[in-house]
Amino acid sequence: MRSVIGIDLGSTTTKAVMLDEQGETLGFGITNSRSNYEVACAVARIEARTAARFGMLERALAQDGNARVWLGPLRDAFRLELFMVDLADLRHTIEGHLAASQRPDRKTLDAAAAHVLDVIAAGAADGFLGGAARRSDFFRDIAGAGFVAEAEALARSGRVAFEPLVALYDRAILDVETRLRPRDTRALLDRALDRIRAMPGAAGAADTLAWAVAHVTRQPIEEVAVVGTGYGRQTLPFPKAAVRSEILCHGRGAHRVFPDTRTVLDIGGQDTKAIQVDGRGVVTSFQMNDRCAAGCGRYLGYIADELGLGLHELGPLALGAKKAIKVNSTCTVFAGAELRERLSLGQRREDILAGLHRAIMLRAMSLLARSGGVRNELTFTGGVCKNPMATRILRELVDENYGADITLNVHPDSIYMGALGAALFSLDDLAAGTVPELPSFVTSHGTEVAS
Amino acid sequence: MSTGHVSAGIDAGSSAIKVCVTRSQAGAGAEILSTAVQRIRRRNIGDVVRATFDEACAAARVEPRDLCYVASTGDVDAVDFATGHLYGMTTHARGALHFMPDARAVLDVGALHARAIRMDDRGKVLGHRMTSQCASGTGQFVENIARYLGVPLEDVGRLSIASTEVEEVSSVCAVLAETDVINMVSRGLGTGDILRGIHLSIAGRLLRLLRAAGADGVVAVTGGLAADDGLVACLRELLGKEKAKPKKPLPKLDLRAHPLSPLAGAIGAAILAAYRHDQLERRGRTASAAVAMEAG
Amino acid sequence: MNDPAAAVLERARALVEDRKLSTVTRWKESHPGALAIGHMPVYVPRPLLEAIGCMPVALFGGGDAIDIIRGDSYFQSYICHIPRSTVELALLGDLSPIDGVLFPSICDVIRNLGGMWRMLFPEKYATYVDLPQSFEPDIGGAFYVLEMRRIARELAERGARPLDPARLGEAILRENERRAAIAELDALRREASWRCRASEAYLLVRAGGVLETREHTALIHEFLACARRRSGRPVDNVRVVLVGSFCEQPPLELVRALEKSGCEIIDDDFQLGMRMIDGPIEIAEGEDPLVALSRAYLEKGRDTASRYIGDLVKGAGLVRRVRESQADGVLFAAASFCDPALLDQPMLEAALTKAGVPHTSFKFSENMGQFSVIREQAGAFSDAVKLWGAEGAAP
Amino acid sequence: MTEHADAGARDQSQLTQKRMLAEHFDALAHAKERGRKIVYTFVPGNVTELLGALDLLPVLPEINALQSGMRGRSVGYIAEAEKAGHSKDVCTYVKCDVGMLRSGNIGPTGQRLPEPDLLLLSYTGCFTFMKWFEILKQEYDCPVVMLHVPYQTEGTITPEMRAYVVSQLERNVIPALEKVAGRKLDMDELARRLDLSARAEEDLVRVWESARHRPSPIDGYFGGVYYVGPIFSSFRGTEEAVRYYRELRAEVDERVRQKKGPMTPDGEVPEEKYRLVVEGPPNWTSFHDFWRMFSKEGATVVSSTYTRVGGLYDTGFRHDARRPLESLADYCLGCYTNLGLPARLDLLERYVKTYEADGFLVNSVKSCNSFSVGQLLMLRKLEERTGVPGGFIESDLVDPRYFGKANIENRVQSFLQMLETRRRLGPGAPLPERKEARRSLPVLDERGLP
Ligand SMILES: Nc1ncnc2c1ncn2[C@@H]1O[C@H](COP(=O)(O)OP(=O)(O)O)[C@@H](O)[C@H]1O
Ligand SMILES: Nc1ncnc2c1ncn2[C@@H]1O[C@H](COP(=O)(O)OP(=O)(O)O)[C@@H](O)[C@H]1O
Ligand code: SF4
Ligand code: SF4
Ligand code: SF4
Repeated sequence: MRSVIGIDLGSTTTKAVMLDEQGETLGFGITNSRSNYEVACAVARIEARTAARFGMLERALAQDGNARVWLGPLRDAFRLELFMVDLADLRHTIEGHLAASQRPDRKTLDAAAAHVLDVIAAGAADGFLGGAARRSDFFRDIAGAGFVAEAEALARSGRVAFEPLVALYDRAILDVETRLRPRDTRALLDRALDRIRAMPGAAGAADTLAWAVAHVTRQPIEEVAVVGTGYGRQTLPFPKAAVRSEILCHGRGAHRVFPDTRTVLDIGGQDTKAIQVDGRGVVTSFQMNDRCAAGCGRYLGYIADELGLGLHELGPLALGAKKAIKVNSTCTVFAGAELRERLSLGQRREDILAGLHRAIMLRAMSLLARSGGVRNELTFTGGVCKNPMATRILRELVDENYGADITLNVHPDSIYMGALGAALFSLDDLAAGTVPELPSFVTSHGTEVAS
Repeated sequence: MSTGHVSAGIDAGSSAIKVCVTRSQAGAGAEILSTAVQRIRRRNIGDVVRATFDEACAAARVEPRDLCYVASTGDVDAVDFATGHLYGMTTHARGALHFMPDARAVLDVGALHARAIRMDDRGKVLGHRMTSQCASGTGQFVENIARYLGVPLEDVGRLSIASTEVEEVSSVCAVLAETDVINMVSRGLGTGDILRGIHLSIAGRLLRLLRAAGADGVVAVTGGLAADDGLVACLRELLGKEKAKPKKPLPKLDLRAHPLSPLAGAIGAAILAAYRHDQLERRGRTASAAVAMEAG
Repeated sequence: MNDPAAAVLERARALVEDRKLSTVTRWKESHPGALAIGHMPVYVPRPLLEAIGCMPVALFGGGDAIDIIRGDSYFQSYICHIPRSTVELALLGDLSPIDGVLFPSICDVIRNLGGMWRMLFPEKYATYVDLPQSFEPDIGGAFYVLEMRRIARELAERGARPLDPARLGEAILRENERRAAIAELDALRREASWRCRASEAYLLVRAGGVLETREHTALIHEFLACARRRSGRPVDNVRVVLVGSFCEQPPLELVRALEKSGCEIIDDDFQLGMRMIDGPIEIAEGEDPLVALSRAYLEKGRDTASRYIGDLVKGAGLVRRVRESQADGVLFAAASFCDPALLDQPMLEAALTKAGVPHTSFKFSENMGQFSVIREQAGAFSDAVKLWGAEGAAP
Repeated sequence: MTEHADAGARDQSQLTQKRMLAEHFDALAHAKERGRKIVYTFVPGNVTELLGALDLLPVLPEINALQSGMRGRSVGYIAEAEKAGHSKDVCTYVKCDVGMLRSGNIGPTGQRLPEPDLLLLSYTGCFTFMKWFEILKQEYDCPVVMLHVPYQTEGTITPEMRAYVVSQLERNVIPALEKVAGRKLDMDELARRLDLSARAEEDLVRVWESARHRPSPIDGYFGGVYYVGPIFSSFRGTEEAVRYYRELRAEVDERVRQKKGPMTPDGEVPEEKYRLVVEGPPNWTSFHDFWRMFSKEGATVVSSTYTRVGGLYDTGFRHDARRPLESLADYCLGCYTNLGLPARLDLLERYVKTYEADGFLVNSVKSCNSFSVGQLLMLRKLEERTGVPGGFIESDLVDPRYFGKANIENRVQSFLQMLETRRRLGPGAPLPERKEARRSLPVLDERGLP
């Protein structure tokens, strides 16, 4: 199958969208951004390919309702297998670091780390199988949370110091994340199948599933055009001709999903963009913050850290506010301090959170206004649109300022709009016969082994 | 009680509470009886203030009621039992003078602020410059980066000093600078080199503050970041590299940190407390009147 | 504690916080067909408006009461705050009782805002008041008289009464009474600042922006009567003059924060327009009151940043004010990005330094809510004066 | 061969200008010893013909500031001024000038600038001018004369305004100038100079209008700032200026004949891909980098408003020897920043339409409230009126701290890519996607799996 890919390298997450030649979505992929841009792009792309495979599986099993109900568990098992591979790499890396170190407490640390990793590995299945909910899907987050929890437990027993133990993880995860390892999708799926087979009641469906896996993984997916976008475009691992302005991509992507939208608001980790598009999805004007990251997504990240919460828990907590306390500084770095100060003044946590959310949405509103206001429909994209408090405040502010008849679109996949726009641009390139050279992380295969 | 004024200073900062108890003759010839520091760490500020204060009093073997004057500094609202309040620049200037009598300027860098203060030989503030509302030159910035790199604060200075290759951080913004840091990690740069880059970037900003404040001569580095020798080393390094115009030589600066530097605010407050007590007494007002008056 | 002035201050505060201009609406209801004309700070000839049957309404921005959303979309980040909040208020409909706005020539921001106003609200009257920078009666004075006639004429076309010298004479008298009342208020602050604090004077003078002159005068008199009954005693504070050629007003909380940090503000130029002319506007025997109004501006206008100083010495006026009010020092408080104030400041600072008057400076914006930095600064200033006594005042 | 000849031809007018400037600065450097008197004044509202008729030499601090910016000196000068207490927030031209003064007042040619004998405060279209000369007055012990030019709120000049300016010229400015010059003004000489002005102005207007051609033979912004050099500064009303503009016009005509685009620092623009109108002054510290962001993408500026700050001629105004003081007054009143915003908008609309621009761009400079306040509204209104898309970038005149190269480049490129996409699709062209699916994308779970 021939396909095109759009990749959006964000400051927090890297997203990929794969389309077929008719513009149909094949798969979405996401991973956390990291210091090696090339690896981030490659992983997002592999994730999109994996998603495409699952899409094909679903189509292959369209007729077989019995087998299809096992697709969900298969996916969970696949994720689990993937996690185990990464965990093994983490273990290996930590061992390597310790072996090279001269620390006198090397042996103790080694044993402690091994214990921690054993516990994580033993508990992994529970975290993935049976539809368990996870705070995050990124290896860094899952493994990190587990490591810190176990390390704390160990440290409490007094046998090992907490800081140096956790430092091991902090150091190793950087290596793990920036190393590009091939993903043998077929092998992972086979192992996942083995897990399914062992599940009660799966016996009948397992053979059908196995057939579908074998069938689907034999089909080649060829990427014929790639366009990249994202922050720090100068350093993207793409040839120059394959890079499009993120603003154009976000506008185009959002318009594709919501063809009536004329205004797009994107709040990512480090920037906020307000974009106006015409009836064809072409950007007509835009505004973005510069030089200062005040009031962007990272702001919420700091707040979540301060409270020891996951990002996805912040919004729901804030929804419980009785009022929004007026917050003054939107300097991202000061966010934690402001929170602390207000908590110590005895203000309610929810109310402060509401105020902090409101502060960043107010900044976004002024950018929106500056870019030309909200016309008929507003589409909210970027990571922050996953935060229900942010969307609620946006709705209120839009009502107050532009009237309640404005449609506000927030799509579960809004975070992918930039990548989708990039993919659409690459379809254009394909149609115009001006496909730029493919980036090396796509041409140097071996990163995904399917057959 | 033996002779002299026993007084206390409480520096309520945004990340830590610092307390000092001194004995002096109306602020002259001060002797430090005790000091105490507690990080706030998500605790109630009022409680931490009380606990730190009690700790310092116990260590000095004085009863709180025997203190002639308790001066707060830093956050005005954090200490509800102070006799009076003195402002951070005043106390840091005076405190620095106590352990560094030659100092004629102070560079006070805390968790969320940075200020450069020019003063005379009695610690009177003559001029100053400070940052506001932006974290690009403060302790919190270092803390965040250190956390990101997995380095405990105590090691930051050592690692930075040991670095051999520096990497410049280009972003002004502490958040965007983190992205620079990510880039550096990806290029395989060592933790120390990265920290030094951050230190240099902050040092550059601080040096400009000092110059703008018109500092001249010995500069006492105070506040929590004085404990970060990496930053102090970078400040000195940049100082050496400053280019002066041939006709107008820049004033010579001699930057020094002292083990008591992080406590400068509390020390200064304690000393000035005694001075103020005496001043009011001589004007025929009692210290308790000062409580009422300065609260009103 | 029973503060005899509490009630009148509460009224003043309500007037200042009345964003939606309900007093103006009520005035218009009782004066059917009459126009309410808004004006930006600093100075416009308010008696002229009253004389032609209009109610002058001072527009002091939105303060810290409103969230700026649309207003921000018209102004880059490096422009002061008052135009944003003024546009925001207008777009929110809060200025709907206003039939037109005068934009006096204080700076390019206000000037261009006038042009924006015409584009944003084409149905409303808006004009620029080009105050003369030539102070010769038959050049600048003549131009200003023509400028005022033009405004009167244009407003008459929109329903105001034609300009009548007798009525203008009366309006000027009323204005003089108000000025006398404000002068009395200022004197009280200087002599007994615990009877009238700066934050109170701020409210009382600013309330006049939405009152008829006579009512405003009465309000101040009422306060004065109450304030004189106040008990209390001097506080251990430093006496300062606060300058900044305000157009954008600092939030009341800032004034309070300064007081709390030990600075007693005994003279200021908040709502400068109300004090722009020193002393009464005198009408000479047989003189056209319009010429008198123009002459007062030429001859008695304060040497504030928006006026060309001609051959005067920059800062001499400020030094005189400091001496007269026996202040210990000067606080410069300019709105961020305020060109007139900030360009003037180094010249004034030089004059103060020369005269041995201590001073410090900071910037604010009308919607700021964090005063810690300013408090530190003002606090260090007052500490120095306090701890080192008189010597603190003369380095 | 033609390439070569052409570069040479272009160089000709540039060389001429260079020589003129060198001579002028030389005259300034030796003014005191030659007994010539110096008047400092501003570009907008400068009454050069009057000065020339009295043999007074003008110094224009704004020009010095921009030159300092181009030569990389402004950073130090601004720092110097800020150290002396000038705010970070105010116009950097002023600070650059104050800093230069404090660093020895060395002009762009490396020669020392003479001190003023008079400060002629032509208060036209900018509030800061007044403060600027108040500041200079403290530095130099010399008289100041104010020429208050009222603002054209309505975009029209009323008889009252004109009379006010004329009376100031007659009663204040001319006597002050005569006093410095030590002689009476010769009205015939003034008239002669006004005539010369009108002739140069005529040629300059032709140069502006050449941009109607495709490709445009000139860049009316980056190139334009060079074209206005002589007429904005000290040369209006001189024979040299007349010669320069005649030469320039001939060169431009030749480019039109050869169907050539404008010359840039990197040579000729190979293909005119975008035609732009620009509002707002340029950045001087990275002037060439800034220009390159456009020229390398094939974007030519066909008209700009910045090149009208020192006089607006393409709406018909000419200096007029028959009504000398009145026409000087009208000139002062007519400078671009002295126009009310609605009139500025009309002018921009006219440029967009006349020169068939594909887009217009606002470069909003932090320094200049006179220019900047209202630009965002103008942008929106202009889009509404013309249907042509607008772009917005922010920088500063001579403070490099506010020229974020990567950021500006990102915006410029996004803007040009946007024009390109629009052009490719054409107005009302069919939608780009073959399957413009109205349906939503499949709903995915958190992991991005369908
Ligand atoms: N599950 C979630 N719930 C709420 N907010 C989220 C979630 N995931 C990400 N975010 C927010 O989105 C931001 C990242 O947005 P993203 O668009 O991925 O940024 P970028 O494009 O810069 O990588 C985070 O800083 C965070 O504030
Ligand atoms: N040993 C250390 N090395 C480096 N930095 C330190 C050290 N100890 C404290 N700090 C820094 O000092 C800051 C606290 O300074 P402090 O003056 O106490 O601030 P505040 O008065 O605002 O609480 C912290 O942000 C931290 O970064
Ligand atoms: S540190 Fe804070 S205020 Fe400073 S530039 Fe960054 S986000 Fe903005
Ligand atoms: S605050 Fe200053 S700059 Fe702003 S409008 Fe008023 S006078 Fe002008
Ligand atoms: S504000 Fe603008 S017009 Fe005025 S001097 Fe500065 S740059 Fe020139």
